[in-house]
Amino acid sequence: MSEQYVSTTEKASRGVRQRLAETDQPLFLYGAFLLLIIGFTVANPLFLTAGNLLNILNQTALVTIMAAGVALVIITGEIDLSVGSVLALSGVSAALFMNNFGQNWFLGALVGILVGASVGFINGILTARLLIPSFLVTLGMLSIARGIALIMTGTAPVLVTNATFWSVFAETPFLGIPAPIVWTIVVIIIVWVLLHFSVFGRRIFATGGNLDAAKFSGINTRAVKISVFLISGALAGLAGVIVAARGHAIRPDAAAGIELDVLAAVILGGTSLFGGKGKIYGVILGSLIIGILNNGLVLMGIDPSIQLTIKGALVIIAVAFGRR
Amino acid sequence: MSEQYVSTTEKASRGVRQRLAETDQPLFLYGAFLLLIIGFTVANPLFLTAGNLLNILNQTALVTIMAAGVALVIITGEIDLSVGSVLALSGVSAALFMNNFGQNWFLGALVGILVGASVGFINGILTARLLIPSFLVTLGMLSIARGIALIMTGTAPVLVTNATFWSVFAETPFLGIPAPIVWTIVVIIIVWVLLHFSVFGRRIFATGGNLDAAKFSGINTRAVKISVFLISGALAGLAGVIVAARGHAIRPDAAAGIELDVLAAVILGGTSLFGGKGKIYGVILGSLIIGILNNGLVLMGIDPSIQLTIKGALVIIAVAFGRR
Amino acid sequence: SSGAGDGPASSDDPLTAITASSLTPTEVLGTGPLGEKSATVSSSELSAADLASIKAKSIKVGIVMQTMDIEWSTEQVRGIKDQVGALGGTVINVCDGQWDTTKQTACIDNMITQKPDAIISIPVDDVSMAPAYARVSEAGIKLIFIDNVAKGLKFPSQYQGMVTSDNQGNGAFAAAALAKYIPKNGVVGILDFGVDFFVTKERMRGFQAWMKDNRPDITVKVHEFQDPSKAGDDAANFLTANPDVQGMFTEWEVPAVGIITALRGQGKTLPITVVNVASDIALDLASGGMVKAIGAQRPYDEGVAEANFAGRAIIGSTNPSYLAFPAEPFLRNNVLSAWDDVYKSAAPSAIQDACKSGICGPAK
Amino acid sequence: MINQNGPVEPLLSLRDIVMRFGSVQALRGADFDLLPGEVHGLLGQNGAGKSTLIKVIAGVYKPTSGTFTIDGVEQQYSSPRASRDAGISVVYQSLSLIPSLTVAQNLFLGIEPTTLGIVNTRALNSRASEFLELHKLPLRPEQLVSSLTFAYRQLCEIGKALVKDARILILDEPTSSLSKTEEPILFDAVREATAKGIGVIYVSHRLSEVFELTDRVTVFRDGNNAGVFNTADVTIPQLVEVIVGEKLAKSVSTGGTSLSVRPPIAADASVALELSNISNDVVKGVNLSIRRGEIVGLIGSIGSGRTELLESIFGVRKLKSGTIRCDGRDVVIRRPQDAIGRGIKLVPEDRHSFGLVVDHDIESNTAMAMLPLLRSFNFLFKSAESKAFATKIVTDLKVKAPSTSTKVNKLSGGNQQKIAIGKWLGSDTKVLLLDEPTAGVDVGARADIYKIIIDLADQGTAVLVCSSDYDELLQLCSRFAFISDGAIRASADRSQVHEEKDLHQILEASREELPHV
Ligand SMILES: Nc1ncnc2c1ncn2[C@@H]1O[C@H](COP(=O)(O)OP(=O)(O)OP(=O)(O)O)[C@@H](O)[C@H]1O
Ligand SMILES: Nc1ncnc2c1ncn2[C@@H]1O[C@H](COP(=O)(O)OP(=O)(O)OP(=O)(O)O)[C@@H](O)[C@H]1O
Ligand SMILES: [Mg+2]
Ligand SMILES: [Mg+2]
Repeated sequence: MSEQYVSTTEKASRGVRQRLAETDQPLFLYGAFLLLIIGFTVANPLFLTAGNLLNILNQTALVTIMAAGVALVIITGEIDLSVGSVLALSGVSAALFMNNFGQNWFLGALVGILVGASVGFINGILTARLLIPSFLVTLGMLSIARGIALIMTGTAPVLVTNATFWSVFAETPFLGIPAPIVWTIVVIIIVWVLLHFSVFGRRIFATGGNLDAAKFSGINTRAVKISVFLISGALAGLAGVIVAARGHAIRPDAAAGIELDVLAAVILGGTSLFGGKGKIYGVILGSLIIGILNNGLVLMGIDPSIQLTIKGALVIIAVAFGRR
Repeated sequence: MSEQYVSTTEKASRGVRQRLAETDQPLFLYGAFLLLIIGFTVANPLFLTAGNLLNILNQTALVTIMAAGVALVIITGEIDLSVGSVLALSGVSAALFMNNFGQNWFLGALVGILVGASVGFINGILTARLLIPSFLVTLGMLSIARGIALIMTGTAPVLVTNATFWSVFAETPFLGIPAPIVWTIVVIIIVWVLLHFSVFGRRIFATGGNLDAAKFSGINTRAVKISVFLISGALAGLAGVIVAARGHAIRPDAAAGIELDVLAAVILGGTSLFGGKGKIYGVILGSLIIGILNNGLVLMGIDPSIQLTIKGALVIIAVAFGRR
Repeated sequence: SSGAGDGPASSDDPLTAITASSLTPTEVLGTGPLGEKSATVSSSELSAADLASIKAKSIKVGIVMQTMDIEWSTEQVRGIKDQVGALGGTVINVCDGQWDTTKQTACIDNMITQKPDAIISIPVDDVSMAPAYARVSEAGIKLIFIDNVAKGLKFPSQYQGMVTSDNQGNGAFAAAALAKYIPKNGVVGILDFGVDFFVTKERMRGFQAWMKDNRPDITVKVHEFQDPSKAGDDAANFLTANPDVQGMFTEWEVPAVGIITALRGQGKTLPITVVNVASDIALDLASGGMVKAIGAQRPYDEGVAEANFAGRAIIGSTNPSYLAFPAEPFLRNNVLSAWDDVYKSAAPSAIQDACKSGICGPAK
Repeated sequence: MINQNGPVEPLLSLRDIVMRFGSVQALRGADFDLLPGEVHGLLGQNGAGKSTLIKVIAGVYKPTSGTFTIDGVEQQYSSPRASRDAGISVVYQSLSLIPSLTVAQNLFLGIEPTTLGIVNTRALNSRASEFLELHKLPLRPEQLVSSLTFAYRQLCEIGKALVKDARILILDEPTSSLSKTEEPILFDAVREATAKGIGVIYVSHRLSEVFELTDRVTVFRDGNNAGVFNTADVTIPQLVEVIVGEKLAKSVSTGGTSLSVRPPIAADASVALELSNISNDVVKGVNLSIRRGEIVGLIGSIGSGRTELLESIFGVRKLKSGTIRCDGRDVVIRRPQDAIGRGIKLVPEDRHSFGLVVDHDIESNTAMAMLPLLRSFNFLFKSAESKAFATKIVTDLKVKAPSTSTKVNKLSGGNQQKIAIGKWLGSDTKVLLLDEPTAGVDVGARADIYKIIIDLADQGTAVLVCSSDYDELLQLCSRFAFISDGAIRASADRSQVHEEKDLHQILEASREELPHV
């Protein structure tokens, strides 16, 4: 036989250039990432202080947590626009539950996450069973969840007075790391294992890669889609709990419009909107790049209108740069 | 490397059977549409008066005009999130141009539309030439265009004093029909002919239906994509001109967030986010349904939080209903 | 670094012994659209004759707000609805402009379609909403403005009254309260809404004018933000870049919550003063947190006044062209009574609990 | 054995073409000549570089090096549009139709009849209709391509190439899903073209076709020429030898009737699959039972409902009535998942739509169908085992790929098909449903696949196979069922059938008995 079918040497000798061309965004994102860090540090040495880095991580925690869930949804070829509203509804539910049923911090958080998961479940059912495009389902849900949060609260903030709740979800530093960052790390690890090391992860990729082929391979694609929506909802619920703990209160209009940030983080991280492709570390990088831009430009003391312009341009440049 | 043609029949192969199962949304949308009209008329007879219907058309004009352009982009398999910001930038440019260069209404409008077209052109180049996902390109542009509008105006509204400009784009009724509606009709007719009767329209469908196949058939898919982004930008520019004429002034933060309404109209009208599929009358119906919901719920005197909830639910129900 | 973390403990809090009203301006600072001085609050009360003829008309009123997602709007609407009801009329509708001129224009047009006797509205923008508001009088409908008058509209032909609170006065109060915490030649930071918006600019003007006149030694650093939902991040980043800041002011409660959250995240405390009360910042104030003073509006009372203005306009009586409610100062020592003034109801139990030691003074 | 062209100038001539994809060298200095009016067969194993050469000619790829002339004029173009303008018309191996457009719109894509930029729809449809009639293509102009099954799409694709006035017509495995009934449509069109002086390049793994149609053949091996022959001067065994290399040739069956006939299955073997009167919108009252170890061939022409019958068993299509019994027990199969759970597996005819995730690597694809077996702690994915399985498939089926982490869309068509089959080989199979299992697979690998199928049957798997390649059915099956219009009209044992002609005759005869046709 003249051909070597699988040869490890050939694999090893594959050109770096080709590997770069083949891999999806994240690899190059490291470059963009480093350049940003260097640039901002030169502009303001305060940027690269431990305090400020924790600052950035703390600020990106919410987006990262939600982006991890939304990335799963997008990898199955669907989309979730409802996370900002779900965050508010979950946070409000947790707070109201605690205020009305005995101030148990654990039950309160559980209720918040379960409310998020339930909304996600409904999104999933409507998408996977009734075959309504998820864009419309979750756009509708964006209104519904927000509306319910506003109705439940009469538009007023809901107070959170349980100090354990505050400290578990927002304050107690664990090894000097604030709680939201710890939660982010926990979420990232779970989603990372789920997506890249579990059988369920394989199903997610297959479902988004080619829905029909996945079905023909015996994958219950409906269950997969419903599950990812549920996870995305539950993580938005966790984000809501964190917001409620941070503010010692939550407003029903919290996190309005955050879905665009979350989507930006996911897509910037190399996840394809067409499904079947994505990496969790890409999502983290995407989210961090956005967080760094927000932080660095403010540290440079730039006018917000100009900040907005530069931020938009840098997002495009970061990606363009990776396409070379 | 000429790897640009790496054959992925991804989109072609995506859910062929599922697409078969999908009904053409617009057809059923007629049903949802009629039900809404009947429901609202019963709830408040004022709904079905000529005055109120003109009202609705006038209010949906902006979304319809922009949705027509965005639909073209989506049919090629791309997306345009920047239209709201482009609207503002174009409107502001038109107003500033008139204020600084002799108050010529025609040149002002031309500048507005050209600014929109140029931004669209840039979106197109970045997407089609640099192969940056259009989601990120136009998300970045959403920030950039808004930022520039804010910088140009110092965040303050810009006055429009030219009465001809007002009347051509916002006021003079033509056969009793207000100008924005007339402009909408003009746009719809042009885009309708373009999409459904012209060679260019075929190329749009082919590009979004199967990018590789379109290339193999000798279609310059880059040119097609650049053109649709340009059209979308120009129409957002026209919308900006109308907003400036209506308000006798335009704020640099005008129409923030309108992209979600525009996308909702497009998708509700049966355009597939995966490209290759869509009808202009669907877009009109989608846009009208949203307009009718906004108008009808207000006429029923429902509390705004409840309105929000109902609107979200009705969007989902309208589509679910069509899937039966 | 600086004295940020070791701000005055509550026992020797410089505001403990101060009467809130001593920090507020003696008269309304803000002036009306024509530069006029505010009418008195009592000018909004109806005469018996007016009351009778309004009741005879069973008036219909429409409301068009800038947003309905915040408590301030809800309270305004509640005040209007209660009073319109008391006048024997009905509020036919509330429309939410969702912070967007195009959406608010649609609201106005939809409202005109329903032919109420009067519309009460707060413009999202006073300039580019003007043509839409001009259509209200053309349709023979009376128009009462909240907070801001659309540019170019004529009183009393195109609108028949404007009710607001003294935003400049509230800004001045917040400045006076904050200054108590700032040592000589100290630094304060302002988290300023970086978009041209009438009400926030007024508060900013009041704050800065007070500082310039009374504490010129203090350096004021201004940080602009444009997205209120990210104000907390902006505050955190601003405070990182400016560690010398010893106190913060911001123009309404949403960015204030952002500042508190940011400071907690950084493990720091700073005195904060703000305009516009809400339960979350009131709780922080009552429990001796970072919020030291709130210059409040009285949205419910304003709503009542607006309803009265509308009633008067409908029967053809004249209203004052401009009525501003004086600042309602909140310090820790008067939280409960000030709450009653604003909300007409007892403070939430969490605030009451925080006030148990009697530190917040008596309720009304 | 090289043909001397004499005075005839080649229409198309490629010299020393090198084409690299990263480190993969698809063409290593290939030469190729096409004369006017000839049908030139292009043969070679899977991954030999045939499709790559065609894409170079079509302007899809710009070759890494080499020269390329049309009518002696050197060409520099590198876009499909330029090649089209140069008079080249191509049927690609993986279809290139726009599903959301109609047949007529696809046929005339890019060359629509227009007035002032507006498409003249009536002219478009009437021209399409004339054209379809002229070439006896069983398609309607206004049908949406997305509503066509694979074979019809292939016909549409062929039509799309024929509709242009080309000087060079290139067909890359155009008949992989067409049956004997439709082949003449294509062959007639090709002959008509050559009569006009058009040069035709014809790629196929069906050697019988090649002999029927071509004047000359070029054989590729590993990106290089292995020889150019006048078709009349060679025999099938000789060609096979050139294609696969001499050593392998002996083990490769060369078609015809010389092979061993698979014996009928013992009558007492238990029935693995029994269909009783199953019906839905396409399938009409089918009764069929397959014993363990039996290989049954399903024979029908295009549109007869073969694919639909397999899909109905597999749970893709809902049954209106009838029952399916598996191992003697009634089973309800609502979706593929249920079928797979009972050990019923389907290799679909349209691998791109239903068989593979072409954007994913080989390993993900081979793992996809056996995830429950690759699970540890009920949750984690056994990555090492999955890699081992993928490597085994790649080795056993001779998939030409740099590694198991190569993306499937970088593989040649035949190698993709091997993955589509291979992915089912990791778990126990009771019933194997095969729809055109060797479409695009070269003669060498085909023998391997036959061996695998026969081994599975010997271990007790029941096999139902659809194929348009009767030779394949003769080699595999012990029994045949003839289907037309969704119903089984006849059946025959292998012993009753001696050559391809017999199958054809039985099918025709069974169709004539149709009451309403
Ligand atoms: N886009 C690509 N990227 C990387 N490698 C490729 C690409 N396209 C083809 N190849 C490789 O080039 C070689 C030749 O492929 P080609 O498709 O030309 O084979 P073929 O002769 O047409 O085979 P088949 O008979 O299976 O269709 C194969 O090894 C294939 O894996
Ligand atoms: N011209 C046509 N276009 C589209 N569908 C057709 C046409 N003629 C028949 N059909 C439908 O397609 C069904 C089956 O087509 P299909 O091609 O899948 O059958 P098949 O027997 O599997 O043949 P093949 O495998 O060769 O495609 C027919 O039963 C019929 O309902
Ligand atoms: Mg090939
Ligand atoms: Mg078939």
